Amino acid sequence: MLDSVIFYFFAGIAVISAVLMITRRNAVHSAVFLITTLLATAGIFLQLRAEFLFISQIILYVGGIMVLFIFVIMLVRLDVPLPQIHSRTQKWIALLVALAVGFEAGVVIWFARKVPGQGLLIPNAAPADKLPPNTEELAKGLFGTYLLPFEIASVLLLVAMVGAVVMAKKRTDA
Amino acid sequence: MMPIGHYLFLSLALFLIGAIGVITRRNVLIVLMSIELILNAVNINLVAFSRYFGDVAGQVFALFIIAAAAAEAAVGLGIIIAFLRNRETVLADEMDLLKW
Amino acid sequence: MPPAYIPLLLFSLLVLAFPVVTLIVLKYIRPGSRGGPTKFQPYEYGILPETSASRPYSTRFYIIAMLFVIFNVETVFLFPWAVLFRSWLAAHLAGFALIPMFVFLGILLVGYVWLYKKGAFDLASLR
Amino acid sequence: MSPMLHSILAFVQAWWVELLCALLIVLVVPLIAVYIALVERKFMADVQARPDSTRVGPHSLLQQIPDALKLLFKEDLIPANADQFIFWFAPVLSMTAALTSMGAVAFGPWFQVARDINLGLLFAVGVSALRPLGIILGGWASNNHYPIIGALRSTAQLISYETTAGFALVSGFLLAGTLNVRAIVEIQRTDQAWFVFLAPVGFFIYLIASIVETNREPFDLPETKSELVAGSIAEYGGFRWLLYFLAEYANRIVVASVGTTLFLGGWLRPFPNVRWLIWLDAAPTLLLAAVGAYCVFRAGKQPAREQSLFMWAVALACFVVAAIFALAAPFGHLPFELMHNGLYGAFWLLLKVPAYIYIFTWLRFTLPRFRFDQLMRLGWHILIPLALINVVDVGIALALSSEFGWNRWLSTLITTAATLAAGMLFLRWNDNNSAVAPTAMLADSSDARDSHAG
Repeated sequence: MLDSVIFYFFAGIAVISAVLMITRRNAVHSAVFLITTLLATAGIFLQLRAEFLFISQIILYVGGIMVLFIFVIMLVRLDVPLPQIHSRTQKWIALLVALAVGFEAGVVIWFARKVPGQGLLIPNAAPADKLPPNTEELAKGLFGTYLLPFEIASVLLLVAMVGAVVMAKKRTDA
Repeated sequence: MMPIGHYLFLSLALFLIGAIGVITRRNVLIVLMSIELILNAVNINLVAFSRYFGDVAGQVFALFIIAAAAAEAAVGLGIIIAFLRNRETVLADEMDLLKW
Repeated sequence: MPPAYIPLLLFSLLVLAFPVVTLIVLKYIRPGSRGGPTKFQPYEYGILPETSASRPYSTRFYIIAMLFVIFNVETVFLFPWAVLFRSWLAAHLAGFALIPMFVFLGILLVGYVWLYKKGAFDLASLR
Repeated sequence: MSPMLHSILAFVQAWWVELLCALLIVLVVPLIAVYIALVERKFMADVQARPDSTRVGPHSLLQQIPDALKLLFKEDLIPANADQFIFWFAPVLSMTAALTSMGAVAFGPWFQVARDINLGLLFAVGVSALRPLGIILGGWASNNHYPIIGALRSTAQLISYETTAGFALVSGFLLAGTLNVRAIVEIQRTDQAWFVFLAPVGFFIYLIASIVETNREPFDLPETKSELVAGSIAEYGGFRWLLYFLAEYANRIVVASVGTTLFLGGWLRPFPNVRWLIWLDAAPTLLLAAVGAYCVFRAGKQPAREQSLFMWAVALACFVVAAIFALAAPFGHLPFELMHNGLYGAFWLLLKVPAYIYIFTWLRFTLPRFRFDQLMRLGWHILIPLALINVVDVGIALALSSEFGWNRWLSTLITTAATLAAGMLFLRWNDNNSAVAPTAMLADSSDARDSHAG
């Protein structure tokens, strides 16, 4: 009961501000609505008991990536509203395609619910007062089975670091 | 006890909104933001299934996706800045140097 | 929702309500505004601004923010490692505890040294 | 409706302490923030060898209340070309983030909103990562040169040192092996050492980073009243300015209590395992009694009758509370327990956090301001590599003492020496390479695009 109230609260915020995000003309307003979407998604992670993911969503996505976005918007004067796409056909095609994909996936999910023996219910929490510490659980996965992807992630970060600096630096002194 | 379908529908909705944003918006920055939204929708799925199967792998991969999103944002915005320096535009349909 | 977070959620809603409610209530009980349009001009040492403030600023700041995002990912990967460290030591797995992180940090150190040489941290030289 | 009511009642019964703490934080923290500002003003007057205002109340103790009321009723001014929505949103975000992160901080064994969360301290650290957003959005919404430059500087500074603080905290978490606040404090008791002794460099880096993150002098570049008017909040007035102000002071309290909990032993008394210092456990009672005695001593010397009556009242209150403490100590009943664990248990934390904040104020009046490029170079060239090396060295020290049976203090000493040597090396390299023209940094919009932008 309480769980579903919290879920619908966060899900409602996420969807409404996502819609607002893609419809605002001002890029900073879009960024603000993306921030609320991301925060609501963090709430959903928390509701799914992924505590560490909740906090890394806030630290990395909201506190990191979104700051970067707003920086770029400020640096390059994108805050002036831009004209929308002139041809409205593209918009209608986009909507149509999205609706078709959504309908298809929705039907699949809906019928998966009806398959007997697979209620697809999230197992109820053990009514213990104390949950297993999520950070430690995640760390065991991260440094156990998924050690190699973890090391590869550092290579990815290295590439991103180098790439972004090369891109953003001026060519004059290179 | 929430059915997992709820999470899947939420994720689907966010994914589609993100996809519509990618297709219809002209401003490259909002296109990038929509891509972040799509990645986020994927994360919801991963975490929901991680909870459903009681396996932490989904969460680990969601963390990797966030790391990849950070790298993507850094490089993507770097490209936009480099592009701005040369072409003075952020409109996706004016980025047509490769168009023949 | 883990039950321990529910008070925290209520707390954050309360904290959010505090400024919002006060702003709305004060709007109605505050004495009205007087004065002409001069009052609403941007405050720049009393000089009228000649250019719009939304002009492009230096991309130096972008480089700082970008480096921050990358290093922040590193920090977030370090937290789970730090939390498990003592239990690895208790199981006498010191090598296992130290080596993966050494490799991780070593790869990123390469990037750091490259950035240092390239002068990405020297804000003034990034022009 | 009855089962719902029932479940609500059950919920309140299970969590009433946390809910009470939540309410208390929202009600009391603004007051505390305002009075920290008063203490700071008094201290500033003292340093500058001049008297502070003495009009409103004894020693102008009541001055802050009319000040706050004035701000509440001041005209709510939104500049004509500001962005209405974000101008409204940014201070609310700042305030909410600052106070919410306070929810995870434990001000004593009892007083904590998020009692049993596994994230613990990481919640406080993570939610305060929203801080740059409030500042940069506020600066952008003002649509004015000075706030935008201030916001860019401020955010650059905050995010640079957030990374530094994160690495420093990792060295503390390495020693603790947990994120839970109470477990961290408990481990400092069982390990018989505050973590500041086991990771001194980590604490030092965190101290610097926390000063930068709260925008205090000598790192107050975002505000620089002589250069940028008031930085990112120049256009804000009245209640919105008050929100930023409260957020800033709440942040100070948060960073101070995070540092205190992780490195300075939280609510443990100094040397919690030394036997002959056990009388320190009675410190709150003794301190209160001493304050009461001092008030009695001063009461006779007051010039006016009201003042001496006031002193007598304060003395009486001190004596009563001290007596309750002394009586409560041996008993374990619930009201007493609340008193004992709540106020009494929090005593040392409530002493350490103001001391930490006092260091900020002290430095403010002692050191000149850094230049922006110096600040950035300090962060990226010295502190970040130093913090990383510190993390590795703390790990090695732990491994040495557990795997090879070294003495803990010996391994800490050796690795700390290694870290410091590395720090010296960074300083040297940096000195050799820092011949960059500083003038480039003074103008904040020195970009090639400026040639046609202005």
